[in-house]
Amino acid sequence: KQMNVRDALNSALDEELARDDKVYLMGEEVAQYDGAYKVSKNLWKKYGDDRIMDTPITEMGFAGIAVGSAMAGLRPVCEFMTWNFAMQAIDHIINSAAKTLYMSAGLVKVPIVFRGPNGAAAGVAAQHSQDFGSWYAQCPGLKVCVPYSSEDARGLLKSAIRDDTPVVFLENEILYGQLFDVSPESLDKDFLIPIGKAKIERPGKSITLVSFSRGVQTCLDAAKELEKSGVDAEVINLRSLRPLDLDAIIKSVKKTNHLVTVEHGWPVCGIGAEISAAITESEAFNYLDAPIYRVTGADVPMPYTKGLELLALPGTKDVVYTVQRSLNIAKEGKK
Amino acid sequence: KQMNVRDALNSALDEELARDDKVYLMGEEVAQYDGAYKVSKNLWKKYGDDRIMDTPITEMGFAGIAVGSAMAGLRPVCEFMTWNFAMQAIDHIINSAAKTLYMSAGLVKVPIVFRGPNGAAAGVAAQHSQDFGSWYAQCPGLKVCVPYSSEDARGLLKSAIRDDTPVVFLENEILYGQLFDVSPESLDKDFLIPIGKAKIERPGKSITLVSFSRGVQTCLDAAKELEKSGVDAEVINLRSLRPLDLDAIIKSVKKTNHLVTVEHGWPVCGIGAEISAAITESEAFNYLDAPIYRVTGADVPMPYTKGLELLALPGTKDVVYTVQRSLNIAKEGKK
Amino acid sequence: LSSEASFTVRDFKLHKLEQGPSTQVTVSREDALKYYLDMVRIRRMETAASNLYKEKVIRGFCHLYSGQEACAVGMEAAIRRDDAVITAYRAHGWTMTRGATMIEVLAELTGRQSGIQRGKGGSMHMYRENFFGGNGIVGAQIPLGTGIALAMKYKKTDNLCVTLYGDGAANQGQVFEAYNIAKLWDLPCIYVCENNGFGMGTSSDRSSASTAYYTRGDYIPGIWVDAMDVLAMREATNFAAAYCRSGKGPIVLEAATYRYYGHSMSDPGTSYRKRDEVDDVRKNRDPIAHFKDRILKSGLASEEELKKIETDVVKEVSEAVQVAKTDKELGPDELWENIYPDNDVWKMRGVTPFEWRQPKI
Amino acid sequence: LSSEASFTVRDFKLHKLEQGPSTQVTVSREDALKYYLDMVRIRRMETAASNLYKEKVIRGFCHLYSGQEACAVGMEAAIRRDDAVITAYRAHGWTMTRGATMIEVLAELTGRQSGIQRGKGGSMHMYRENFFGGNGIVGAQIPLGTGIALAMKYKKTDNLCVTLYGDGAANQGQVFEAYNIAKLWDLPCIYVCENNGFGMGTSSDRSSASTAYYTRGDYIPGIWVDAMDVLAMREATNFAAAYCRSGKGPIVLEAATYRYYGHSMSDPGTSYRKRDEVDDVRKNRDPIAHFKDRILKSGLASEEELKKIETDVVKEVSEAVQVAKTDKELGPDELWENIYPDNDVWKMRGVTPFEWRQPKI
Ligand SMILES: Cc1ncc(C[n+]2csc(CCOP(=O)(O)OP(=O)(O)O)c2C)c(N)n1
Ligand SMILES: Cc1ncc(C[n+]2csc(CCOP(=O)(O)OP(=O)(O)O)c2C)c(N)n1
Ligand SMILES: [Mg+2]
Ligand SMILES: [Mg+2]
Repeated sequence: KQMNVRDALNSALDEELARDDKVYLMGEEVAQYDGAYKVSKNLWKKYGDDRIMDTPITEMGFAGIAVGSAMAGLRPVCEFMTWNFAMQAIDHIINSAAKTLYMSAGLVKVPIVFRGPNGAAAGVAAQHSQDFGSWYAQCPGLKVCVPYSSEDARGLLKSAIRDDTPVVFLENEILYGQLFDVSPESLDKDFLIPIGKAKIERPGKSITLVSFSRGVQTCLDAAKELEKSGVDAEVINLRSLRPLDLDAIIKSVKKTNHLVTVEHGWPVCGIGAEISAAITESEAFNYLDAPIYRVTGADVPMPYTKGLELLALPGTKDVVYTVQRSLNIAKEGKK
Repeated sequence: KQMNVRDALNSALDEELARDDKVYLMGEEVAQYDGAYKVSKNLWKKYGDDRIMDTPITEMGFAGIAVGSAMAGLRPVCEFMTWNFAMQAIDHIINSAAKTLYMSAGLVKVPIVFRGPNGAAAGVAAQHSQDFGSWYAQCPGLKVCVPYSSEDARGLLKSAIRDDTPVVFLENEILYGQLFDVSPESLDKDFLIPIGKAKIERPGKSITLVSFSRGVQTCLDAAKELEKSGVDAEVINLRSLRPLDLDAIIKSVKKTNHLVTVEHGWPVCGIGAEISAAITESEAFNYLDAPIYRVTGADVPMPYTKGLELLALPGTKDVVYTVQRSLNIAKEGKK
Repeated sequence: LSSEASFTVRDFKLHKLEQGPSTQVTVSREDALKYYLDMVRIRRMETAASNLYKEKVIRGFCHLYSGQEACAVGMEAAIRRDDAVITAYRAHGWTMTRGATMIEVLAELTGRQSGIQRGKGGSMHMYRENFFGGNGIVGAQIPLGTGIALAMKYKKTDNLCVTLYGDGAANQGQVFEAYNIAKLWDLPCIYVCENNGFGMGTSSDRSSASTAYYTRGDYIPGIWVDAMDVLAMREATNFAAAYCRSGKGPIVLEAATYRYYGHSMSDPGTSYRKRDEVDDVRKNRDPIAHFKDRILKSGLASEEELKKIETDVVKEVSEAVQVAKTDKELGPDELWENIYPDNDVWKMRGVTPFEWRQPKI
Repeated sequence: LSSEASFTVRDFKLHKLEQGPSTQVTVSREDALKYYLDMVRIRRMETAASNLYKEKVIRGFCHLYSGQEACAVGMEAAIRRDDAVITAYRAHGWTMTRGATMIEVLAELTGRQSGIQRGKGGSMHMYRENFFGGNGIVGAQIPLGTGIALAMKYKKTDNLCVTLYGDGAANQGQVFEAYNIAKLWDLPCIYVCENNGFGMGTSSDRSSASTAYYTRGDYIPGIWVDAMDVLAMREATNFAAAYCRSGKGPIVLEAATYRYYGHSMSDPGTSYRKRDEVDDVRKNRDPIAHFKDRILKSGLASEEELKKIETDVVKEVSEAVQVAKTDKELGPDELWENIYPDNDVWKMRGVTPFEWRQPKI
């Protein structure tokens, strides 16, 4: 059976709303409009105003309200139309949600999920294309999920909603419409993917490719391409950035002795940087036969025009070339 | 001659205000109160309401106003009482300031300095202790300055104010009162430190310690301690996080073959991560005789109580121990 | 033909003002023809943009101004070129009234070199001298505009800044932060809430506890204007501009208008309102048809003259579309331009560790 | 001695309300003694905190509530224990009225184990059942309190949330975002602007274009209250609580009060106001002295009884100070507790790559 990510998220929301009446969804256009990207399709019709709440365009206000309601025992799912707009609310995500359990010495729990599309879509220019993965991954008190496939989306969202920790849930607009095979188990009402465990999307032995969200697709495409020249890449889908499943990466690197990270966000202080540094500090360091390389978005604000946008984001050929460099089999010159 | 960092900043502001009447200072309590930390002492008395503006407690609003005025040709210095509060205004720093030159294809410049104390002070708990270095360092379109000494503070602030780029200027409350030797040149009205060049605070040959802001102090203390056992550490003061002076680090590592990064912020996706990853990708990788290690703040929200606060921040002994591990001279067990 | 004519515009509603703009307005033939032309140019250009979007030549977002033309044209008629304007992402119309060519707007939408930002900004990010965008973040332009007004005052000019936002944006906290500072500091800022009835799919009464947007400045005076009437809009702006220039501080206008298309091109705009509603506005309140009617009835111009304007515009549009479709995109080196001011270039990282932006020398 | 007495409190000012609370209030002897005790406990505790700060036993921030006691005590008297309260960093008084012991507050300030957050939160971050802090970010508690009110309504209780903020905080955009949603959704939230005249060193008229804080909810009704009078505060809260509980939605109270100390302990509080001003308030408007006077004049209690209360409190304070000074701090393992809920522990990084939080098993 196949399902796209949008439907995966929608069904997860639907089931969790049905399961626990403390769960509710709020955000801009999530109710009567079915969601700007239709992720909440039909939920308002089914659950009504009490559970599915359209908010005014006031991210700081409604995110704070969502957090407050979580402190008082509800389990809100707070949708940001995109994560770019969550910058207006980031103080509540960090200072009100992430830090409160600690500041209250365990008294005040904040079981909330902040979710919405993150990173670049197509042709939406500089203000609508930022990837916030590493900012949130930096903050203790949060968990950060980065689903790639429909199963990821379903299983992680359900886990996130049931989690007592504030969870930042970073989706990807381009993946919403993408179809994935889904297993029968994954359709179960209690299908939960543990937050903090990576998934090997493609086992391999020549090199380890680590990525998340849409980057996993880029890696799988590159792996297919590399196969032709006999390179057998292992592709790890992180599924969450915090906890970061270093153990899975270490294990893989011990086998492949080569590591390349792939992400769509900006390079500096990104997830690739963290992985590279942490692996360097780990026991896996001694197993490396080449430097760890990062493939990332270019260090530029996102341009609107198509040709430049393409240059600002990592593609299959960038991953292939970087792998070849790591394995020392790159042809002269550039990819 | 000696000067503390507060006076260094104050004199730099004073001189730049005198030099260019487009320069003005705004923020909470910067005028009549002389600044919450007295950085703007006497400036209101000297320049008056037109140039030194007390704002209401509305970070998003006044930061946006400052950015708008920069677009229209002024050169604001926008003080955040601490950078924690700038989270409420971060959308204007990133989306309105950093990205506008690019989105406008070079038409709209945003010459602004955002400044204030960053990171942990003493006993101010989780919401007032965050280090935002890596978040801002990630964003193209910004420059990020992280002065350590009084000379840094003077020279970098003056450069930042004269720069046509939006500059994030991260000070440290604990350093405000600290005295540093200052050279006669540094007292010149046109003393400018180029943004993007690191400074070797202490030359050495055994190991490279890279840090910024208050972390430089920790490194210098550790270097002194290490000297006793014959370890001659080179201490690099980054001075800015964007541009990041990789060349300086590479050069040093080629000499010392060992690298430890030190910062007070959280570990994940921090500046240490970026340095480690970037050095790994660079020509310096082959010169490393040990893995790059990071010394950082602990991965916890800042606790209030003194004993735990101490454990959450890197100290001299943490740097010393990490250096010993890098050089393979650590005694058994923990520091 | 008459060289000028007078009309009565709809009553203004006033907040904290003893007296408002006059409802008796006069327009010269020359001005009338200019307003008509400018509105028609925007209307036709937006239709062309809509078509280009459907042809997938325009990507991403594309927020059309159709229905709201009288607001930009009426206001532009009452401010000066050295006054400033800032608006949100629904910026095509204002980019034109601020002096951009149709090619510059349409080629920006198609991401081509002759676009006003050479394709780097796209639909939401257009800028020009004294026009500060185009902003994709709902509400962000409001403090920015307030800051531009601050610069006007700081430089001791008598200029002002027109700061526009929608009925949806009107609830954003930063609006109130900006109001407060603008009033405390008496900044010459005309806040304009373009109330087109909806923020995306949410009607104003579902987003706003008070839909009397002209009163929401509380301690700031406000005026409600029928923004489907270019002359009313001009008159209100004249009043507001005089208010600001006299040093009295900010003022709020609520420009009551309507959006014909969906929110952006991906929104059919039909699920949250009735077709009838749109048809009704088009038939009874369309700013262009209404103004055309006035021009003809008052003898300011002949049917033929207006026809001529329209055919000229059709030609202009088709030529601009041609350029917008065929012009080249920027070359790859441009990826690295304009991140920092020109003279300030250092090595920055491309997508792999093996590509770096090279410092120019 | 009388078992109850009646008083006339200062006129309330009303916004968008036909009728307000009554200015004729009655208090029982028992309640009067309780309010007196509670106010004295806060006053004396804050004095102790001030001394501990000067002795450097308390570090960082320390925002005292002295002068504002009647606000917390009066409001607490009119709400229920299962109603919620949230305030800013000036939280010591409210932590007490919500039921914390003096030891819990003072030991939190000194960062010791018997502190209410076992020393993890400090002055600005105290929490208790139905008390949600203590928040160090000016304005952040306002949407949070609104969300707590949402939870009250969602759960179909008739509870409400008291959401407090200062005159400085009253300009924060998120106040207005919260107002708007609270009104749209009719949330049972009492917004209380504790106007103590200053936000740090900035007087309210320099921070706020309108200082009529009780009107700044615009479409939300508001009441100005003399918050130096515990009975006025109680009466206004009774009115506001009934309003909220009846499902009418939010209401705003402006509690006019005064802060005796500087903003935080590092602020002498003298550069932006005259000594005289403080002295004048202490002499003529002090909430405790004023209430004491009423108690005595009306014969609700004798001089001796009040004296006894005071000496009891002195004793309580000195015992609490003793604990706060001598109690132990948490041990190092606690660094890693409460980042995530108990059952959810994974390896996290310490300050060096060689120290990790160990998963408990
Ligand atoms: C901060 C932020 N939140 C949400 C959005 C998504 N968004 C874009 S336009 C819009 C509706 C705005 O409505 P309104 O202010 O009435 O302007 P109009 O589109 O009617 O011109 C929304 C929700 C955004 N761009 N920025
Ligand atoms: C967002 C934010 N900005 C600034 C500060 C610094 N700050 C702390 S308290 C304060 C003054 C607040 O005044 P007011 O709201 O009147 O409360 P009061 O201190 O009088 O109780 C300021 C500016 C902060 N903590 N948070
Ligand atoms: Mg609208
Ligand atoms: Mg105050």
